[in-house]
Amino acid sequence: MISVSLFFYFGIFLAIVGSIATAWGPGVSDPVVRTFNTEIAAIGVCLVLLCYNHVLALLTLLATTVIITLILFRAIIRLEEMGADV
Amino acid sequence: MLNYMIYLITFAAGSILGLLYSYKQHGEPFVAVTKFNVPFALVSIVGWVLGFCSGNVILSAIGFLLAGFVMGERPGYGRKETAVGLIIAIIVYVLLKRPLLM
Amino acid sequence: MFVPQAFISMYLPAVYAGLIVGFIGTMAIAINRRELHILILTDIVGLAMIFVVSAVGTDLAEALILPGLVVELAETLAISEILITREMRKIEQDPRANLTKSSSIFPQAFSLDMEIMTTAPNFIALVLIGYGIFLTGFTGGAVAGGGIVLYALSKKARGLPVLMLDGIAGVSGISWCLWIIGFLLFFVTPQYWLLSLFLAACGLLLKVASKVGLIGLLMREDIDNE
Amino acid sequence: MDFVTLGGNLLGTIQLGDIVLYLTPFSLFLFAVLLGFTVLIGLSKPETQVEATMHYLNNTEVKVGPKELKQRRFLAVICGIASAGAMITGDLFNFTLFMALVGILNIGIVSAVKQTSVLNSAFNYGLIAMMCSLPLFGGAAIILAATGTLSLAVLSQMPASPMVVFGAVMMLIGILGESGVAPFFASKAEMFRTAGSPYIVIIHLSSLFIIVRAVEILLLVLW
Amino acid sequence: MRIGVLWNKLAEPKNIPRLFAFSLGIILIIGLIVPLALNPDQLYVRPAPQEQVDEGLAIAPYDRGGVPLKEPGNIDPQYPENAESLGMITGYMSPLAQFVSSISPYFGTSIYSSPGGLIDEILYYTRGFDTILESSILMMAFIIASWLSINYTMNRKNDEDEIKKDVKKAIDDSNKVASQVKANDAKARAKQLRRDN
Amino acid sequence: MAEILIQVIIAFLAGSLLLGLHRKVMARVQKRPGPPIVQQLIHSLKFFFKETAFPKTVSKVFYIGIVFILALIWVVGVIVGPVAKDSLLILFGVYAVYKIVEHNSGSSSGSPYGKLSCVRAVLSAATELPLFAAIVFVYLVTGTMNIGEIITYQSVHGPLIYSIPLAALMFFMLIITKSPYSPFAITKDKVLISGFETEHFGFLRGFMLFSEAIAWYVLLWVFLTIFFGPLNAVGYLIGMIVISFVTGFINATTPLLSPNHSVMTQITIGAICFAGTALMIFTGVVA
Amino acid sequence: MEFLVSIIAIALMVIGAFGVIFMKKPLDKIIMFDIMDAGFVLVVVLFKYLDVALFAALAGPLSTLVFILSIVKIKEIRTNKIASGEAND
Repeated sequence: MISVSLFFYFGIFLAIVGSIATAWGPGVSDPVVRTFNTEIAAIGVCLVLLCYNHVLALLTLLATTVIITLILFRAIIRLEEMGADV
Repeated sequence: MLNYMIYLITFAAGSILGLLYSYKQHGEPFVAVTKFNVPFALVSIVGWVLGFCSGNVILSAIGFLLAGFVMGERPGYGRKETAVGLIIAIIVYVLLKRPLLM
Repeated sequence: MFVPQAFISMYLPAVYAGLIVGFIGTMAIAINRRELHILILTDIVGLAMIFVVSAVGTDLAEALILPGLVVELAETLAISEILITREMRKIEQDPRANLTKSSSIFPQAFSLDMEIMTTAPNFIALVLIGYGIFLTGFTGGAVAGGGIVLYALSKKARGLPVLMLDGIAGVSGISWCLWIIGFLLFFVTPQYWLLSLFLAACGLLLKVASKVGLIGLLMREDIDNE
Repeated sequence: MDFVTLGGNLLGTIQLGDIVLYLTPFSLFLFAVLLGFTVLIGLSKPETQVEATMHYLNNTEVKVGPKELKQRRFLAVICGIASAGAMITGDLFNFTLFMALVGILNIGIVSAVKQTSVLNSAFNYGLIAMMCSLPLFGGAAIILAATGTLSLAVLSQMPASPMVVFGAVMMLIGILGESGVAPFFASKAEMFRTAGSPYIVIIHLSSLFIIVRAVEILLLVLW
Repeated sequence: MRIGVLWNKLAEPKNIPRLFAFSLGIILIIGLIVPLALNPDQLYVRPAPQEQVDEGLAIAPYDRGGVPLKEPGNIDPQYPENAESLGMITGYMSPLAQFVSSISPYFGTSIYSSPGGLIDEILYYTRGFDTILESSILMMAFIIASWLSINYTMNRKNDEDEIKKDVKKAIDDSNKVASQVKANDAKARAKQLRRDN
Repeated sequence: MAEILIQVIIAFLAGSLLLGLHRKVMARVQKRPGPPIVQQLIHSLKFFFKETAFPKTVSKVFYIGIVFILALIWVVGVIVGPVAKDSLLILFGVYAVYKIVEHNSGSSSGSPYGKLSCVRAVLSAATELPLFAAIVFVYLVTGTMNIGEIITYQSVHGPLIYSIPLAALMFFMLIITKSPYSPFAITKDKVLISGFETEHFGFLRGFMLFSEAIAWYVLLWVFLTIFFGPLNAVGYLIGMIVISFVTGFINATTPLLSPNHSVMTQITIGAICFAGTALMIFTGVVA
Repeated sequence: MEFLVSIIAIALMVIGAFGVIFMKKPLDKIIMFDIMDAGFVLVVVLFKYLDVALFAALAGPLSTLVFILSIVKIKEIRTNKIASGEAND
């Protein structure tokens, strides 16, 4: 038997830590670092979905997280390349 | 509702007629007239009293036509006459309706 | 049938977590001035949404999360594209803001020789696409789309393949129609439910996968061209 | 409160599984107006916008290019259909989805223009539309958790608990943001400073009608 | 600060998302003091977490009963009378899925996500209209993004420098090729000459 | 059918005369003689016989269609309101369409003035919210949205103005907003020539004036009906004249606010009234 | 046994998460992210969803790849900027 609630609370912990890190973590004035930190929160959410047995949602979340990261990085790269100040 | 429509139409028509008539009479630039025009006052009184107190659609319509005629005169004319007509009409209305009110 | 006790006791922590994560995300947006950062932070707000919806803990909740995720992805793409467009137009229209030597409006050539980019993608993409086709639906679309993204990313070619994009748009439009036909069949002739099920599932798969694959083509322009 | 007190007699329903569309005189009126406008949009050509040129005496004409026109007309027609659907839907989650669709279409309609100020406000509105997924879907989910249903016909018969009120408040702020009423008006209003009046009218139309419909829905849920 | 100044700040589009986020955050925090509790009477109820996996069912965690093409599965929608073939989709497994389920008990998710299965029933049948909308949202977002990228952000026709550079490179390349061809030519001729001699 | 026709004619005539009165009152407050009361009516009729021109830049279908929609919408308003005494929500929908039409008649002409007016019409979507809130409170107190039933309720319990005065104030603010030359009339600011009407000439303008008159009548009618209980014709007449007087005074003495200030003022007043009425209802002051 | 694996998985995820937050260099962050991902895959396996674990295992390298590509490109852009004297580090 595995303890579902252990992972459930750990997932919540990870999500909150991840979002705090995204909001006010060290070095988040760099958009790259900020995008990285959202991954932590995403993993937390994944754990919670796992504990709820929302497995299909978990699969989709895993796939979309990668792609959203790709999109955000693309925006960051393009804007840096242009020298835009946003 | 038909009678209200008729009253409104006659009133509007009377106003337009009054406007046309008074522009024919007085072509000068704006003057605030101070003197009291008795014939118009009489028309106004008859009009308002008929309009409010006759209780008959045709008579009321004629009354509103007359009242509108005086009230619709060009700015500066027919103000006092309208006021006198209205006051008297209201007094007559109250007097007529008094038995009912008491 | 009632909800098991485990879900009832999990509801409160999950919803509170969602509210707290949402609060952190929104407050960070409220104090941030830079638009790119706000865009990144809306991701956190989206995660909070998943928390609140999934906390219900029924099959319905799962069915509501699935498309929500894909929608979040799509909106991020559209809005980041608008942000890029805006900045490009700003630079274009302002004659004084000439680009400096090191910056350019369009992606510059860039090459990175990584062993993994020549060997791995074919295999991983094949597995992902195969698995996605087996799954079908939103999930399958996202998974197969991930495979297509990887495959497109690993090809090194310059220039946007407009013809291919048109093809992708056509495929996804047709598959959307398939899906609508499937949906209508469900209610008009319920005896053909198996046919309509396959129409719907495959239509959705094609749609999501082809759309996600587009991202890979766009990305190739930026990250991996030479 | 039920449909009849709010919108007049129930004229009929369209059943699509768990999602049932309701036709009352009120919703039918809104639906018909929206479809009428959509047809008008499909038929009409955009106007030429005349603007004063900075530092010079002549005027410039802002036109909608042929490529841009096709794209914008397509999106505007879809937007009209989507908001018409939102008028007759009888499911809470379905309604929020319609709103999300209208939100993204609103951005799309102005995304192809050249004015940076318009793009700026479209971007900011897009950010709001993305954030709105939390209050909209989350509010619907909280109402679902509290009552166990999403169907408006069932919800309208239920008494409101504090949790339902909280869910409704969340939905309300989502609707306020998505449809851009005060105090969030600025991002949406700036989007209208571009040519193509037939296409941008649908932005305003959809948001206003969604407010109207949202009030009916909130009343149904709360009382 | 005067209220007029504050109001003027609201007219700046850039401030609106932040204002919206702030008010949303306030409402979310208010949610912490509202009594929240899950109503146990829900639709589409699922068993407790890990229950089916622990039982070792082949299609855990999505087993809702039913026999493929024969017997409907057991689900609990809002309006059962509106869905005629209710539960059939939940019970259905494609031949491929049946094969996978016979070889391993650990692939329940994939099996029930391939055509047929519970989520498909909800997504395509009882709440199919939602899915239409969701896929339309997706489609519209992608139409916007791809239109912008094809016509503007990725359209290298606008970039004259780039074209010039490419042309220059092409000329260089062709020059190089031409010189190479010439060199080869000369080499070949030399060889020929040598052989002749 | 005849009933509808009669009511529409009444609405048009009465609305025009009331608007004329409104103008007169404003003029007298500002120590000008002002036009005759019947002038507004003559104007509207006059435009139907003027030559109509179409600017080169317009989006034609919308440009012409919009005025007919505008007129049609307020005819529907008359049908729902004074004729059928149907749901308040439909009237609200009518009002929403009216906003759209206002917006679009501004933008379809291509003129910069119309355009600005159109943008401001979007800004002023805020006026809807107080109107809503007022309708919702009326519903909460009476338990119905049907105007006929609201009248019956008031004949039993007395006019609603005594029980929810703040809701009435919210509705009154809408009337002020819609009255000509009001401090909140940012769409018809004189900076924008005639706002959204700038490019509409001839019979198009005639239709616009026609529907404006009906709109004014319907708004006043709804206000009097849902807040002042069952009234007879004289009651309506006196009420409408009084409201026209009051709005005339207010508009003559207040300056036009800048667009965003106007919006925020409205929303702030609306919010205060909303909070006040909600407090009154939930603390049990109102039965 | 299961308890032990749970502890290991949680430890991996904690180390990974705080590593991602507090490490300075982007490449270190990527490594830490992979550690976190490994912990997550472990949890999925523990929950007996092998197909999900399979996909998670495939998605891990995929995101790593994306990270590396983007980071290298961004680094190049930034060094270019500094070299041309527009931006000073």
